[in-house]
Amino acid sequence: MSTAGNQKGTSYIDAISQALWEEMERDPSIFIMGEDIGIYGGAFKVTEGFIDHFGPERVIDMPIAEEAFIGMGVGAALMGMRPIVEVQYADFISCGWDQIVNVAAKMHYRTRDAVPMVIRGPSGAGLRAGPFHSQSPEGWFAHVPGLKVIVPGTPYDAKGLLKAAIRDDNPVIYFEHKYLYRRLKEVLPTGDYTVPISKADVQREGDDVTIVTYGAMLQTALEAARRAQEKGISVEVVDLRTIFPLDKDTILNSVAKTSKAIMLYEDTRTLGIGAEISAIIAEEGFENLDGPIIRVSSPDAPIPYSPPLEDFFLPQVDDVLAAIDKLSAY
Amino acid sequence: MSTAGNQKGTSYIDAISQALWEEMERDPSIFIMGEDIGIYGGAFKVTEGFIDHFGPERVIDMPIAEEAFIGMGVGAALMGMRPIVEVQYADFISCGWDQIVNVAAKMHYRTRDAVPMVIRGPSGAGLRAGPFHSQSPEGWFAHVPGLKVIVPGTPYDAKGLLKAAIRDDNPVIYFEHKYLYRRLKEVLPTGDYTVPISKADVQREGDDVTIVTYGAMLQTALEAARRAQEKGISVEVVDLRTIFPLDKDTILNSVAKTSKAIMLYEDTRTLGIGAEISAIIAEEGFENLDGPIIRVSSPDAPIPYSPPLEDFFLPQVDDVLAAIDKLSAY
Amino acid sequence: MEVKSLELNTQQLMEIYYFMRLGRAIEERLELLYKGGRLPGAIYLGRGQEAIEVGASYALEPGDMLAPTHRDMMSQLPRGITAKEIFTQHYARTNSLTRGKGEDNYQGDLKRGTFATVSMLPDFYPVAAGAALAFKIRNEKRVAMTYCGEGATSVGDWHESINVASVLNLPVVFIVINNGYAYSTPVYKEMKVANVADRACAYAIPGAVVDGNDVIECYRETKKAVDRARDGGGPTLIEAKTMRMRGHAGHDPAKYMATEIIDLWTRRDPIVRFENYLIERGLLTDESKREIINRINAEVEDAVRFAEESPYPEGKEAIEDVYRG
Amino acid sequence: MEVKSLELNTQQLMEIYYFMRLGRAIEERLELLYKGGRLPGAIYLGRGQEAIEVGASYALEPGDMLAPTHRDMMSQLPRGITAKEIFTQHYARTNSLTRGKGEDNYQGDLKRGTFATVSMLPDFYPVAAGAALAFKIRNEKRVAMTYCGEGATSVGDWHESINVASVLNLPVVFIVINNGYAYSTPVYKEMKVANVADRACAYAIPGAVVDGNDVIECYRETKKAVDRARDGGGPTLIEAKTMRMRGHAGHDPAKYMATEIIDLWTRRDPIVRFENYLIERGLLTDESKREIINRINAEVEDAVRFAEESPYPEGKEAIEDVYRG
Ligand SMILES: Cc1ncc(C[n+]2csc(CCOP(=O)(O)OP(=O)(O)O)c2C)c(N)n1
Ligand SMILES: Cc1ncc(C[n+]2csc(CCOP(=O)(O)OP(=O)(O)O)c2C)c(N)n1
Ligand SMILES: [Mg+2]
Ligand SMILES: [Mg+2]
Repeated sequence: MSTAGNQKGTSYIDAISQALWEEMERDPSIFIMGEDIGIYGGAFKVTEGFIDHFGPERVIDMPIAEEAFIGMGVGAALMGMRPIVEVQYADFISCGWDQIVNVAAKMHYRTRDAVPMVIRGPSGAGLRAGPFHSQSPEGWFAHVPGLKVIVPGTPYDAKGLLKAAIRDDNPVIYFEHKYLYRRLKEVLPTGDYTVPISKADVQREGDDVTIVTYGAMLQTALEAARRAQEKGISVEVVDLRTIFPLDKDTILNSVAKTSKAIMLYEDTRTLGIGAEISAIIAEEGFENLDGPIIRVSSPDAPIPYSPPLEDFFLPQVDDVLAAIDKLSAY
Repeated sequence: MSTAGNQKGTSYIDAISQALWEEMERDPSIFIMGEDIGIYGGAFKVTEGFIDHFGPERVIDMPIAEEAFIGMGVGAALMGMRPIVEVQYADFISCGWDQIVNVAAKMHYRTRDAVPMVIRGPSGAGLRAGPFHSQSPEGWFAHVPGLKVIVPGTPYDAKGLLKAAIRDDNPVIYFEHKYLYRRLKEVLPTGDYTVPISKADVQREGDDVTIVTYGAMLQTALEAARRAQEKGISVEVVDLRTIFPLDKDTILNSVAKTSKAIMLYEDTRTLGIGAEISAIIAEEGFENLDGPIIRVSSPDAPIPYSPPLEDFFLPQVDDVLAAIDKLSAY
Repeated sequence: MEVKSLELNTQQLMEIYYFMRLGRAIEERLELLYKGGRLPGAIYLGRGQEAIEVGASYALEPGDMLAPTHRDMMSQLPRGITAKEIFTQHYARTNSLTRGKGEDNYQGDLKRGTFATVSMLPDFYPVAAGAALAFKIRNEKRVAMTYCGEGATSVGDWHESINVASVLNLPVVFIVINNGYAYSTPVYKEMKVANVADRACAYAIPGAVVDGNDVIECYRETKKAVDRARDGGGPTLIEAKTMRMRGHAGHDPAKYMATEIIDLWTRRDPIVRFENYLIERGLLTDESKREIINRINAEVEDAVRFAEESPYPEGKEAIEDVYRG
Repeated sequence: MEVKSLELNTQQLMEIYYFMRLGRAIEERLELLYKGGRLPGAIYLGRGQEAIEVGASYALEPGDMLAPTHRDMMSQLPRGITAKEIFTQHYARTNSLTRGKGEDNYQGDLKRGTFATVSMLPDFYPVAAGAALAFKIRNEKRVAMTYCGEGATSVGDWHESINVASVLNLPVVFIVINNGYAYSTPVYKEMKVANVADRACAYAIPGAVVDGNDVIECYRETKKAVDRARDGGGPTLIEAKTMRMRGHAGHDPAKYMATEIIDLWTRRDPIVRFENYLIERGLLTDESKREIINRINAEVEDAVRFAEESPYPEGKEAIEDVYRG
């Protein structure tokens, strides 16, 4: 994974902290709960200093009880609060699964009551953290109608999308790619801004091939695009940003232009979000296709710990270049 | 959903009971645990009479504690037993999610220790049972490397696949479509047989269009195929049977023949298993395609209770016929 | 806000009686309708549990929140849920509180202070704790109350939510209706502890066992807990001992239950007991009782007719309201 | 099978001493390596917990099963896990027990009676109960034991598994190491109950508090529980009171912990205490101690060298072994 780019400005993790801080300043109904988020400031220090400023009523340390405090988020949201739940690692969101899919996601459908709530946590691999601290669980949640699922790929989007998520009246799952936390920086606007949910972003324009990606793989895609350009291949890179509900139009428009599509995702292959986008293109963009839709993803396996294993496991720039080459033959 | 077909013979639910019974007779290391499975014989009576025959040591009533007894299944399996866990409704498997995805699924990868274990329960809609007793959760589990996921569509397969699942050395999720329980009958072989896991089945041969489906939707597909035949369109129906890991060859061979593909599934649209198959075809079968790959599925919504809502929600024969018509225009 | 006292006045006693009788009448009608194949869904009857269903919930005030579970339809009556709403819900009609989306007893109305629960047990224990957390954060003197059966106490959510509520000292009252069975499973196969309420010691919160068939006791003990919660005293666990007088759901003949037990508890019928109490105090006569029952029966018949005449939702509504906005 | 007695003989005492010292030495080395940036992963040190880590686990017999959690590497030493295995695991080498797939302390070996745990807390409480269930079904006189921290007792799995084990009377011993903190969270923010062991009353099983820094007491109380489990007496909950002497993990300087507390517990060092015990009984001298420590240090250095010289797995192994067969 490459993280070249603008190394001045606000880091991805600071962008997240800023979004939380500014939103909490703006709206007193927002509060955060999670493990070790108070005095400790969170496992990754996203909420460092928050408890001093906002007080322990709005920055609430929780016992280890994901099911309970996610369900409590729903209860508080129904009472008019806007809870933000931090899961210490995205991997542990599995411990609150039932409350998310059966309570939070299905509430509005049954009762028309809004559940304005964000569940956020650090996801993704690349840090030698092994099978239980490296997962990309977004694919599961993108298969849960009633949820919105966001995985930002840049500091700008991280901040703007988190603000939008907090202001949204639905339960939103927001995964922060922890590999990007301190590796990616960007100069951010000084004023308040949001980034619309369910809107993809063309991060790089191109004519020959479309890469649809998101999260940390955006950097991989951009690096592959740069390298392909050296060979004269013009690659368009679409960053999904929101992976559910999807922005079909941006994807289909890009494929209409390039006629060739690569799905790049860090999640495991089968039923990772790239599968859905392939299916959408194969149904709604079929007429425009000049070649197969190639998926470059992690394999169907847990995420291993050892560096050579993890490197093999994760999609690399060369894998993307190989896919580009293959498509160029069509 | 139509369930015409052979109405003599063994019902789908009895086929399941038989598989359990015969396997327990065969192998003393097999035991069943779940809620109300003992004297009561299970919510759907799958294990009726089992406790009298096999005793309470092998037919174990559990408190309501899905996380615990699924995790206990892993522990017992690692100690050389072959546990079968019944979840009362497939919907409640969400309450044991963490143990399945983090403990059961990742065990062999980390330690090379086998986890021979089956988790089974009644899934699927059509019975006016509302959002919490009608779910098709298989899509989530098909996104968990390390698991095998089976949803049989016929009594023959239900029995043969359950036997294969019990004999398999991996954790297997086995969903029984409860709409089929007493509606589908078939004359079964008298002797012992298994149906191979990860092998799809061409339930009906045809030349013009391929429908890839599984579970209760198999009946919908067959009915649509019959009706299409009346219009002179020859439809091939592929029953996946195992939805993870998939049998790519059978699917790709069928599409190579027909050049047109419809994905029919009861699960919700986004990232239902049809998305994965579309993606596979769009990548590996692209050269053979003469038209878009159409998905006919439930919409991205919870499953509603009221009959007109549920009927609208579920894919109907007419929806499949419309897709066939659309593809025939290519 | 006028807060109910520990002592119930005549009007309150008669209101409680009305809710118990109304609950019983609705359930008897549901049972008939179910057996006649008139309901698309299932029924989970709380017959015999009227005292705790109504008595505990009656201790709440406007603005408080109730989170019942599958068998606790009757607990919603004091919150203002009506017979018409209950029948339109079971009949899956468009004018039900869930517009045909939700089933059985899974309805609610936030404005009237009651949640629409889900099947997964006991998922609304955390949700109720979350409502209580909102009250605490906002410094509101409101209380959340949640019910579940003794079977649901085996589930992890039960433990997690009570522990968190204890640590955060939340204004929430946890009611457990111990009705002897979880589906077909008798209590001794669910837990080894003698009383669910003894589990309060695991959270350092007060625990109380009440006679679940004595509506006055159910009310009083709950009222104390509600008051304590409102006054910042934190959560309480209340176990009501009673008996499930029907099968788990409409389809279950409950052959696993000894008839002696049913007979015994029939003699402890909470409605009959409460009637005797009212009669002793001169608050009820045979005649006034008949009058009340007749009025209730008419109300129920009216509600059934209303539900049967109500339209189904249109199919396409199946894909509406998945999201807000 | 020769079963260990409640009274430890000299050889056993010296074996325990060896394991405690070995554990300490391995951890000190891991800490150095971590700070030197030589390990790809994280470290969770149990320094100060040697008494309960070794004492409880030592009460198991061959054939029994141990399910530790993230901080309990030392509990695996009496099961036969070696220094070499621990370092190759941390170094993510191909010859580790997980062949580079698993991280940190998440290793095990069924044949030697210890599971490879996962991070999710306390997911191996149910797994241990399941092992015990297998023993019970097969009528084997084997016992399962599982560890977790006091923080993990807030999780639903903890409650569910102890309750089921109680109902089914399974041969399983539940150890909770109460080391004062869950990551940065002090006990009073995790639970209001004075002792985790008091929670045993919620399951009608025996509960015991032990001095987690007294290895003899840890062994004896656990041994009684193991014997009871083996004899069909069902599960026991044991709480060991101790203190986490390092940050939660290698990256955590634990500024939230008062130095006074650390100083206090440093004076209670379980190894020093046990050494005094051994010296009083004439089982240890300055000289023999030095000899043991030297031998252990050499063993550890050897293991580190072995790990560093061991090859990494090949990349393509990343997709192997997802399934059996
Ligand atoms: C987590 C979960 N598992 C299984 C079920 C299926 N189920 C519905 S009600 C019930 C029994 C509940 O018993 P109890 O909590 O005592 O309540 P009661 O039905 O007696 O009122 C079961 C097992 C469920 N609803 N939730
Ligand atoms: C379900 C779950 N949530 C969160 C975590 C992250 N986490 C790892 S260790 C830890 C603290 C555990 O405290 P305790 O159980 O007391 O054990 P100790 O670390 O003190 O040994 C936390 C919160 C986890 N492992 N599992
Ligand atoms: Mg009950
Ligand atoms: Mg601790």
